[in-house]
Amino acid sequence: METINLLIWSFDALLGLCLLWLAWRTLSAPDLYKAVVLFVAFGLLMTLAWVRLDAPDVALAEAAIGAGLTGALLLSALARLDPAVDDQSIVTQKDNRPKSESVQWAAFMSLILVAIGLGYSVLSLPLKFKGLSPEVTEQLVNSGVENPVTAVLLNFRGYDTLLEMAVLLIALLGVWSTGNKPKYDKPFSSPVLDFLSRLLTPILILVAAYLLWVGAHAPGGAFQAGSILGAVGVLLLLSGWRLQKDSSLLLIRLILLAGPFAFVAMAVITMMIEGQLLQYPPAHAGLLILVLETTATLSIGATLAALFLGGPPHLKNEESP
Amino acid sequence: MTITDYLSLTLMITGAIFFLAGTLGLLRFPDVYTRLHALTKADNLGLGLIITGLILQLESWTVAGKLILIWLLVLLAGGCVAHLIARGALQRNVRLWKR
Amino acid sequence: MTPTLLFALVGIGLFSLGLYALIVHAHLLRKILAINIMGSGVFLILVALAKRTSETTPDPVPHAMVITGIVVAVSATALALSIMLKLNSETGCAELPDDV
Amino acid sequence: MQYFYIALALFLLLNLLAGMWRILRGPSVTDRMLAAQLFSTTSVAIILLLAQATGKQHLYDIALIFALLTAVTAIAFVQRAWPSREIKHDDH
Repeated sequence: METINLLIWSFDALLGLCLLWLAWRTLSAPDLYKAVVLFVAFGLLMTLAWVRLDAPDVALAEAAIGAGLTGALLLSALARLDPAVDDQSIVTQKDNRPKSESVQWAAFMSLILVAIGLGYSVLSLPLKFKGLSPEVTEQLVNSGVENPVTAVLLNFRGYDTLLEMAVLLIALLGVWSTGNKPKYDKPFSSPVLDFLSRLLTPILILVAAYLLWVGAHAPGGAFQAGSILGAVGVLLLLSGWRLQKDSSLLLIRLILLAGPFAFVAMAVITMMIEGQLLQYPPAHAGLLILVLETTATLSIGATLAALFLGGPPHLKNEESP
Repeated sequence: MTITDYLSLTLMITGAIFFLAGTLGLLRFPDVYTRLHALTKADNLGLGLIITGLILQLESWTVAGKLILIWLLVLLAGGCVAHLIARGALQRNVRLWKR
Repeated sequence: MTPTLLFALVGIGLFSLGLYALIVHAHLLRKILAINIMGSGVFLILVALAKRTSETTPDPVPHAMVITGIVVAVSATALALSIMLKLNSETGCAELPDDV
Repeated sequence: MQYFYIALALFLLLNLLAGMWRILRGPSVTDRMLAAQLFSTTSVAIILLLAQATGKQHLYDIALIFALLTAVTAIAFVQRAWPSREIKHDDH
């Protein structure tokens, strides 16, 4: 038993050191491309940390977003920086204008103080603490689902998720209002890429549906499934997929709005029936949560893909020079 | 320890050796193409061996199916990505290593 | 040292590193990465402290908050990158003017 | 056996740490991307081993998502972020 504990402890310690070291290199590497790749690796290791901390729901979300979205977002933003010198833009995107030395020292010293203060406050917390888990366990039977994290997200603190949908929509509106042109890739750039995206897309959609369904009683749920749908969108955009019809433009906008709209409608209805914002009648809670989660999944997926596109989508034939 | 245990132990250790070989190749080989070759082949085989070792220890066949699915997906994605990277490198005139 | 404490301390380290880089570096992409790393540090502290309940089931409320946080972080990153690209196409550089 | 799973996971983590050297050193952008691919395959193996060691079945889903999505970052690199001519050549 002792050896096992020692092994587990050394795994955790090594993982923690790797995380700190990767973060430090990400923030200090002079080449921005290197910083982005290091950050992607950092995200992968964060998933391992969530696994070690018994947070499988968080690990699923981090895996879907860290592997599918963050890297693609950062890499394509890096490629679009400074298009005037397109060939050399990536390799020479250097960040070599640090602040003056006195500012650096002042920042360093005050940050050491901040870290010591935070460390002291964490170490002074009691090692055993119940938190809110007794309350959650007690009310879980009334929530309509068996996975406590889904119960918290969709039932007990449903207003959090309502506001989250609003935040996603606002972020998207912000991106659209910067007036950047959406970036499309050339289709058919490689038969292998075409094959890969055709094969992965249905599997990914199936896995998203599985995670949405399984979220009621095991790790999974709307956010994880939505992130996977977002990654599907990114994959399709990268392999040169475009909208073909006028009606699909409208459809995309409707899907973007469906999640926030469903949440607000549900909030108003439950307010009228039960007298409380997003308090479901326990008999129908499971079904209502599933409906909300499904619309939320679709909206989150569409929003994340649209965020990656970087501008309001338009049709193939409306190509502006 | 039963025979199955020993067998899966052997498989997993061999898998780990393949992972080590892949990393060594990534660190020691002279150009992009050879590194790509070492990484994709060795790591995917290593993962396959570790997964086979794990399957021998499982009781349920559904989980075994999921593990095989994971391996097939990694193989497929790894192979396609390796092709795309190698093709891109050739198109961009990345030099081939010559002795 | 328990894993809880270990990862909470790592989280503090990540937060401080990120904050330092946010102050010191001028390039906006670097600042965006720094904010993301600060966020990861905060998430790590929250989830590590949630594990204090018992060995089997951690407190689900911080987990739910962190999942929300991860999705908000990625959408905020997308917005920030988009604003950075706009600034870049208007002014040709990706740094904010220093008015100290 | 549990002892062995954790030991193997630790070994793979060390392996990953060695691969990090390639991200840091480069020399070309492609090499860094390759090292990131190494990270994802190794992480899948580590997660599977941890799942077996702790007996938590739902961890397989995380490995499945990794297996499905790691291609996306690499495709983003190939399609967008790759300079049309490599500036830095290999120095061997």
